[in-house]
Amino acid sequence: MALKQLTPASYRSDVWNDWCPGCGNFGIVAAMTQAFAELGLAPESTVVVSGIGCSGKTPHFLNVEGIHTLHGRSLPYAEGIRLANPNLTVVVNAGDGDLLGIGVGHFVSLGRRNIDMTVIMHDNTVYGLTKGQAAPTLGRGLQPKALPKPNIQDAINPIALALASGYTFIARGYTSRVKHLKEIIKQAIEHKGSAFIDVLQPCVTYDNIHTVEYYNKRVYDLQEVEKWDPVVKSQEEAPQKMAQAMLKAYEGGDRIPIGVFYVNPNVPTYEERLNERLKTYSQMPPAAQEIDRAGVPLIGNEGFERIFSKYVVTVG
Amino acid sequence: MALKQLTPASYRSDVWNDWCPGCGNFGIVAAMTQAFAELGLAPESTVVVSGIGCSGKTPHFLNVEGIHTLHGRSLPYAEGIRLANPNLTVVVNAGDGDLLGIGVGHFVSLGRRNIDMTVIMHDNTVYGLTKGQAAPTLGRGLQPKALPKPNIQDAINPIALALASGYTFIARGYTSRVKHLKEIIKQAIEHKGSAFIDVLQPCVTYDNIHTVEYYNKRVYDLQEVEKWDPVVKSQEEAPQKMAQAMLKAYEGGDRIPIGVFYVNPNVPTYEERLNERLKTYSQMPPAAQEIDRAGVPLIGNEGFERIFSKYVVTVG
Amino acid sequence: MTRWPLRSRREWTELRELRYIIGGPQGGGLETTSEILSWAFARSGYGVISDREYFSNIKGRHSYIHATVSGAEVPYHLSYPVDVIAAMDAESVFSHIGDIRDGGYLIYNSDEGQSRFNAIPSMERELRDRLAAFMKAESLDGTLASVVKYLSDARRVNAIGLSYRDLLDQLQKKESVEAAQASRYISTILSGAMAALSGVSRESIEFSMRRRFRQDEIYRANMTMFDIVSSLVESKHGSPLKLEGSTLSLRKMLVASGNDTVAMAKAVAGLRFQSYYPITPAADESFTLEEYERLAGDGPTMLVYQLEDELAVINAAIGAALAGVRSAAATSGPGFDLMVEGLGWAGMNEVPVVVTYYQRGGPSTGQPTRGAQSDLLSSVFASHGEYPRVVLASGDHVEAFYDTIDAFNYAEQFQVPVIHLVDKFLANTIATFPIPDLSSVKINRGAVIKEKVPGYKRFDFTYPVSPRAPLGTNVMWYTGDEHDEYGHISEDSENRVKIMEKRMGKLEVMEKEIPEERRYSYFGDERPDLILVGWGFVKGVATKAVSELRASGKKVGYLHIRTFVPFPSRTIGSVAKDVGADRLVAVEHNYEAQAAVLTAANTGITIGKKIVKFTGRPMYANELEEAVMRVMKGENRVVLEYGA
Amino acid sequence: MTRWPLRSRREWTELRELRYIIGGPQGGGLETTSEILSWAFARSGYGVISDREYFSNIKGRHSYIHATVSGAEVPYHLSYPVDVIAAMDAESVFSHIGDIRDGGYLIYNSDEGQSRFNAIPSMERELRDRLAAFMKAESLDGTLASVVKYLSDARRVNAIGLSYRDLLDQLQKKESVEAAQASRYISTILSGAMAALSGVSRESIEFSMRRRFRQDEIYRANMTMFDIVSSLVESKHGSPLKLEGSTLSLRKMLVASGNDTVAMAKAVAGLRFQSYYPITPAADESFTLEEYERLAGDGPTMLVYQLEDELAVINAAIGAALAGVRSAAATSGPGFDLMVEGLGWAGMNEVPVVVTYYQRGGPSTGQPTRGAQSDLLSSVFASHGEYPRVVLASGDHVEAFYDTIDAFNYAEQFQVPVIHLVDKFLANTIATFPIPDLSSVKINRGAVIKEKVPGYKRFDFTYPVSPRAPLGTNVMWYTGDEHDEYGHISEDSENRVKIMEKRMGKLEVMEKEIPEERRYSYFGDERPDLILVGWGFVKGVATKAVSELRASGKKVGYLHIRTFVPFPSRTIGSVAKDVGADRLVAVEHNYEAQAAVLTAANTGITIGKKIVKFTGRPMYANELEEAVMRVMKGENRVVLEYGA
Ligand SMILES: Cc1ncc(C[n+]2csc(CCOP(=O)(O)OP(=O)(O)O)c2C)c(N)n1
Ligand SMILES: Cc1ncc(C[n+]2csc(CCOP(=O)(O)OP(=O)(O)O)c2C)c(N)n1
Ligand code: SF4
Ligand code: SF4
Ligand SMILES: [Mg+2]
Ligand SMILES: [Mg+2]
Repeated sequence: MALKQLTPASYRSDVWNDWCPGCGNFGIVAAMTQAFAELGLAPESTVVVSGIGCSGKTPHFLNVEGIHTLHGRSLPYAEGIRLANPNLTVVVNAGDGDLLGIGVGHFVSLGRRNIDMTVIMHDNTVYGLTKGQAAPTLGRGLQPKALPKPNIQDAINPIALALASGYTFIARGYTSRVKHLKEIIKQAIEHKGSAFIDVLQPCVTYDNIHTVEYYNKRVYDLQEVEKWDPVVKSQEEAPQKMAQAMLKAYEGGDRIPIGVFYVNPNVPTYEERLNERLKTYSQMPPAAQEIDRAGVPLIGNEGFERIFSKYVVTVG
Repeated sequence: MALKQLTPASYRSDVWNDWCPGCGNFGIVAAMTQAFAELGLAPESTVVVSGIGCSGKTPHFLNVEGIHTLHGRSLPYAEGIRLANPNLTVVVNAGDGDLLGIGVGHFVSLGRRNIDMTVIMHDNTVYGLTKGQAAPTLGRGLQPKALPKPNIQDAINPIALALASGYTFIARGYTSRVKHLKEIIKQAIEHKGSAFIDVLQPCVTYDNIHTVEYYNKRVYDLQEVEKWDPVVKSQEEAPQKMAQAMLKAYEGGDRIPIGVFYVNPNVPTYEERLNERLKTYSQMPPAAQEIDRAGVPLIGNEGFERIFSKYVVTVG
Repeated sequence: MTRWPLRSRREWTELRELRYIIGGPQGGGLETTSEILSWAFARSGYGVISDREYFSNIKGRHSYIHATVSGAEVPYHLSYPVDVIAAMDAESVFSHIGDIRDGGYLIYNSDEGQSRFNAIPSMERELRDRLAAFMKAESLDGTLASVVKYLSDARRVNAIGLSYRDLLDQLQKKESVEAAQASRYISTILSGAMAALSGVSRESIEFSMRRRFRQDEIYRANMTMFDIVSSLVESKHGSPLKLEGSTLSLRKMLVASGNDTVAMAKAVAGLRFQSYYPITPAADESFTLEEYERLAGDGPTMLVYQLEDELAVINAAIGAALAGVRSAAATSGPGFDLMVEGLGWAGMNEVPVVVTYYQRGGPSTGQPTRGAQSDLLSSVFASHGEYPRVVLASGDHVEAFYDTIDAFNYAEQFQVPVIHLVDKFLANTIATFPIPDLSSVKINRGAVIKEKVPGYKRFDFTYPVSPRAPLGTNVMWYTGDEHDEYGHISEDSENRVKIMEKRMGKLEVMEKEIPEERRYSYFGDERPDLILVGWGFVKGVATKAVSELRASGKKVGYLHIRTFVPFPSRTIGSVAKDVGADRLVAVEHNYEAQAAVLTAANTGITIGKKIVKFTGRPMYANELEEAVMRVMKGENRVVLEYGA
Repeated sequence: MTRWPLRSRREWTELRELRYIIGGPQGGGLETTSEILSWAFARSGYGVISDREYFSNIKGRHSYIHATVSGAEVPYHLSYPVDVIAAMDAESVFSHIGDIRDGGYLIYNSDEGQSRFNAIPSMERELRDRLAAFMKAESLDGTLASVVKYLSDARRVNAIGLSYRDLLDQLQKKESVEAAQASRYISTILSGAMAALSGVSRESIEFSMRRRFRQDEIYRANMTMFDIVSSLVESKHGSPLKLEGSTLSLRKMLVASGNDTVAMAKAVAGLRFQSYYPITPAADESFTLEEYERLAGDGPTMLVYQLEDELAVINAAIGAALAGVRSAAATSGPGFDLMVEGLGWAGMNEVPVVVTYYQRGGPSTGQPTRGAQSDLLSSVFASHGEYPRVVLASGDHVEAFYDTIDAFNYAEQFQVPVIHLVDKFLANTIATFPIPDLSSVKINRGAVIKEKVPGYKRFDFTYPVSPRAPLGTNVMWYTGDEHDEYGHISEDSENRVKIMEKRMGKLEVMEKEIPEERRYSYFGDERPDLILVGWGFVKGVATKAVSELRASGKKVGYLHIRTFVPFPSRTIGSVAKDVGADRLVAVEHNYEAQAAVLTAANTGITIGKKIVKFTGRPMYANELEEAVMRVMKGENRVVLEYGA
């Protein structure tokens, strides 16, 4: 149901946004509301699911269904919602700690399913809401403001991990390039399958290393690279395209690629797999099914004995 | 402390091994005891940590320190043990469900630390001890015996995931090639850093697809591939070697490589990082420290005021 | 626990009830024997209950089925000693020497006469030690033959030695059975011998075999094996254990495990989403649901979703519930522990989600394949902070069926998470029971809004239960943070008090809307001297013990607790007043008597007398009766231990 | 909650105690003000307690410090109304209109006179609505100026309007402070004004500033700002709030938050491994430990380990404990929920591990930066199955210090997990207290074996506590499955009974070895008419309320519970007998009165009267006193709500 009259502002709630002034998160909300408007998503059938963190507050600032869940658990909530009602557009906003620290088990596991949803990671290299500790995206040896000692753990590479996990749309955006990010979000939402967007999001309060200046100097758009083609044409080509994306993901020096790293449209979504198994899933997903007629269960005495005949013995 | 007189049999406990006759797990125990004997590990300073599953019972069959933990949690236990006492040799035996299903968050996170320990994964594509459900290593569409329907999720590629997670020694073994496996285990134990071994382990009871015959036909040793060189010479070379290993990991057709995929000796271990920070960590790790003198705390009134002077106010 | 020396306590004076054990190695086919017999008895109009005991092991460890068959009542208790032991292997005989009644029947493999107890690797050290002591005390040489002789001589047991090898040879001569497959027919040797002794009709066995073996040849081969054995045994021994004709007069019955019973009830209740992660003994329920996922052809379906861990399981189930579907998770202790945080979110956000909790022996991994009722306190108080929940506990298959449906109704009526406690005993026990009458079953979805409502407030403060709109109908917010009526975060004190009072106010709503009679049931004397207070699987054995004790003139009763939140405080209060709190006896499958702890917490009534069992094996009617007598004589705590 | 209209209840009749509020936006520097003042008061020999209230927000929401300063006692209570409010911004004035006493002092920014309450975006809707009603009722125009006028007129408040802009300009003229940095000095405007009013000596302020600002220029600039403001305020207003000279006669004190106090105690206790995952309000403890990781140069160290989640945290801590080191985890509700499974493993395997549990408002994410005591039941009953544990709860910084050390001692003495309950109130409250005398502190490591023992049995059945060998000394096994003496899996019934009795037998050992006096403390009348029963942070306010009520002739007492497992059953039993159970009043920071639930569960004594607060703000002495009076007049449940 595309309601064309919707503008980005229609997707903003009236809750005061209490992120720090200048926080990169504002760019994410801007890009999301623009993308939603351009796609004409109906607010009641768009669900934004988040974990806990500064990023976790995102749904409250949006005028769509908002589910602010537990730290690290946004994905299972989103999966339950989406599978119960595949007519909903599901977008997840998660922190980097949320998604790649406490929630990384779910992150890897979603890749195996390719459920049709979009995962936007607020990559600020710190645990914002708990005051600036090292997130799993922070490089070893770095010491942003709030750390008593330099970071002792290596950073995870979100793009490489998403590749190994099986995501079929993998991209990176940057909060100071709202339009670019908006386009990526649109593509991700329109992609059929699990889409992951790593969003470089400066935390102005705690991350004095990865500042806007820092990124502005280093960021470049992959789509401007000659012959860059992230799309897997057939499944056999997948490992090659993954390796290519992997090399980009680990690109050294002072260059940080943004844009689309990898797209594989050849893997069936979980919804398609379910439909193959249940036959009626697409037309009659769980949320569309009745379970009673005026308080009487759909399954009556007769149906029960028929369905569960295996358990019935007739004394004879 | 190498006790040279130790034989593989010295590492076997007197507990009856209740794995199914013919189970691939026996090959893992054989390879481990041989490796331990050849390395001359002292039983009291060798710790085998496991999760829950058929694989989880491994420690009980061995005559070394055995820690049979919780489903999915073997790694954090092992980390706590190893960091508290780095004089212990720590080996983890985990199921594929254990390590890449419920425990995959810890699996990814260990890669960021490079703690010096060896992780042996019993890759049998099923949840053995709960009777044959799909493990995260089972391919989509496959239907081993106990599954009511073909598997609906994609398999995770353990080698690719280990690469993306940051393991610095990554290999694959096969339970019907005990000697080969033993050699890999030895290398892994001797490697300084987090070593991961994916062991193809046929489950004779539940996995009627990945049988010994199946693997025997497909398995080949990477080290026999011409010019195969998994070792990263310098950190800059790492992405390239990772990409090479990744392509091998996803090798299609009917070829399954075993052997060493990737070795990176250039990343400092967590223990080294700790030592840099704490200065005395190597000589005086936590387990070697006293905390009292005959029941009196090491820190007395005077020491307390000195150390915590920041909190002391002298009324004046 | 099987202590030595053992004396059996029961003579075969009446034929109202048959008790048997079938023993063999895990994975060796004893479930087939049990299934054939259970269905044949049921087919003949008898009630059956059969408990399965097994190790956390896939193949080789000793496993057994312990059953009661009756035509006088639908049995829901097990008891010792048993009338017959049918042993697949020597270990089964060694393991159950003490369990057979004087003059009972033993079916064993005469080929194994020279097997020694101390040469059986799968036997646990502790049992081996006890057997060694026993052999020494009775001057036996440790062979199966010596034990059989002992049983025959000292215990008048009728030992029926059959050469399983010969019998399988005979079968191979008659039917084209491959040598490698022959051992599969040992299970039918046992059913043949058992059927002969207990005089089950061949028609019933045919019915049962047909049901089990869909393939013609296999069916035929099994019937051949059956006939060989049953005629052999019958010709020698007759049918000494033939039961009186059944007086149950049930035309149709369900024969099902607890797992399957709950699965069937979930289908009736309208479950549309079940998430799970494999765990014993919960997982079988999810597999059954998966088997029936396409409930009725192209009609409704149930989505069964296997996830990576139980953290994901509970949170996905909550997600599905937010989308408006009846949603549940099934798990056991270790899995439940991982659900604790999610449960709190559901409580905070008033989400109707059901957790079916299959208790097993704890703590930690504990005794993963053994039964217990030791997770009551941890589920009633699971998750930090305070939020309302409903906690139900089922005592038998029939209760489990209706409780499952109630669980969903309560979840939606009160918009709270519901924990439905069952246990491994129930899960793995196959029982016969009347087919539930669904015409009396109601679906109550509580206050639901499906249309678009301007300015919709998900957590409207007007009443503790606010009308719930599924996602997709109205814009709304949910958060684990404390929130306002819209679901937006609020840290305001006044709002906090209001919403806490709204949420916790549900406890009062439940108090009003779940009638006291729903919370307990009572069996026994109207003016009892002693009341057993129990819950869950204790029900069957306690009602049996009570009726036996009453038959012998004691004035006793059994008070069965069916809901822990809300608690039957009024009933227990008045019972304690009428009978005296010091005449209450907690009967539970845990160490502390956890329901007694909750009784004190809810009512201030201290139940000082306790009969507990925590070995992982069910309570047996005989030991419970004896324990009650001991309590009557003044003991305050009796720990039951019987069972291999 | 600040209800309208408000009347203040206290006149400045005595100078024994000073109460103030410092308010400002989160991240705006009010902690600096508070620190400067606290240390200066302490330096002058006064006791201080200061609570910090803040949103789950990084920058911009209203935050405040609420403090009591006293020279007559080491204060451990907060109360309303306050004598002074020092406001950084208009929102702080709007938020605390009702909190100031008649005739009190208000320091505010006169530049903001025209700010309107309803134009402040960071203010929560609920407060805005209440303010709107208030403005209407009092016919105010909604500006700060109108509110100041109201306070001056109707409440005789001395409003000290300072132009912060002018003052900062003055500073910039005197010191080389960049314009962009100037706003950092607002905190010193407030300390200057506060110091002037309360007559703190300049020497004390210098001491305090020196400590805070290590850089010379910054120190100097702050002193300059301080002098400008203090002389201005003093010249106009004098020092009307100067406290009587302190009679505390403490030569040295600690000034520390609860987090830091626990960290210091852990260092003394010999902690060598702490794992954590960041969570409010627990994480600060771990950061402090990290800061002190190299305790004393090249001597002992503490390894502080940040992991990926709390599942990893608890299990890594257990691993370290197995290696023989004193090991702990620190967390709050959501994190604790994730530790539940690991805790059960520790219980099963008799692992001495300590969990420091910082309670905050629940359920779920709840009120992450607010205080509560609502995790008692969920921690006492955490994890499925049954295993012994110790649960301690601390009432103030001194208790927290010693309890932390006891926690490690008990863990090793009984070989059980120990849960040490503290809460956000304690964690974030800065208090002054005497330096602990460590000469009386003992380290008890329980039964430890360090040499090689042939045939070592980790779980020797001889006594509930078996000698424990660290990994690296002897071959041994651990498993979450039920096990034998060696730590190998055993499913045998007899073994099960033995080891359950061994493990659970520790409850009796603890019962014997932790003396009853250790489990509670009592304050108040020897023959009271009414006893408040509380725990944790309630201690300070309850003892204060009790002494005030006694001063006014009431016979009341406060029974403080310090250990929940083992429970002070004997004491509560005899108190209930002596005084009457109906004269006990539960005073708790939760909805249900959870300690009362545990009292009933442990003793059968029902505490029917309750004073509870669950807004996330601490109880205030004034409201508690009033509530006690209401209970004396017959009310059974009083819900406290005061506090912005
Ligand atoms: C189980 C659990 N552990 C810890 C926390 C505390 N916590 C709240 S937010 C947060 C980190 C947030 O960091 P990130 O996910 O990177 O999000 P950001 O704030 O940076 O957007 C943590 C650890 C929690 N809420 N739940
Ligand atoms: C939290 C939790 N969930 C579920 C289980 C049940 N469980 C026991 S073993 C097992 C799976 C074992 O599979 P895998 O890890 O592959 O090991 P395998 O048996 O195949 O060696 C599961 C799910 C458990 N013990 N704990
Ligand atoms: S702390 Fe960082 S991430 Fe959080 S709102 Fe502030 S700037 Fe943004
Ligand atoms: S079930 Fe499979 S993995 Fe487990 S012991 Fe048997 S063969 Fe091995
Ligand atoms: Mg972050
Ligand atoms: Mg497996």
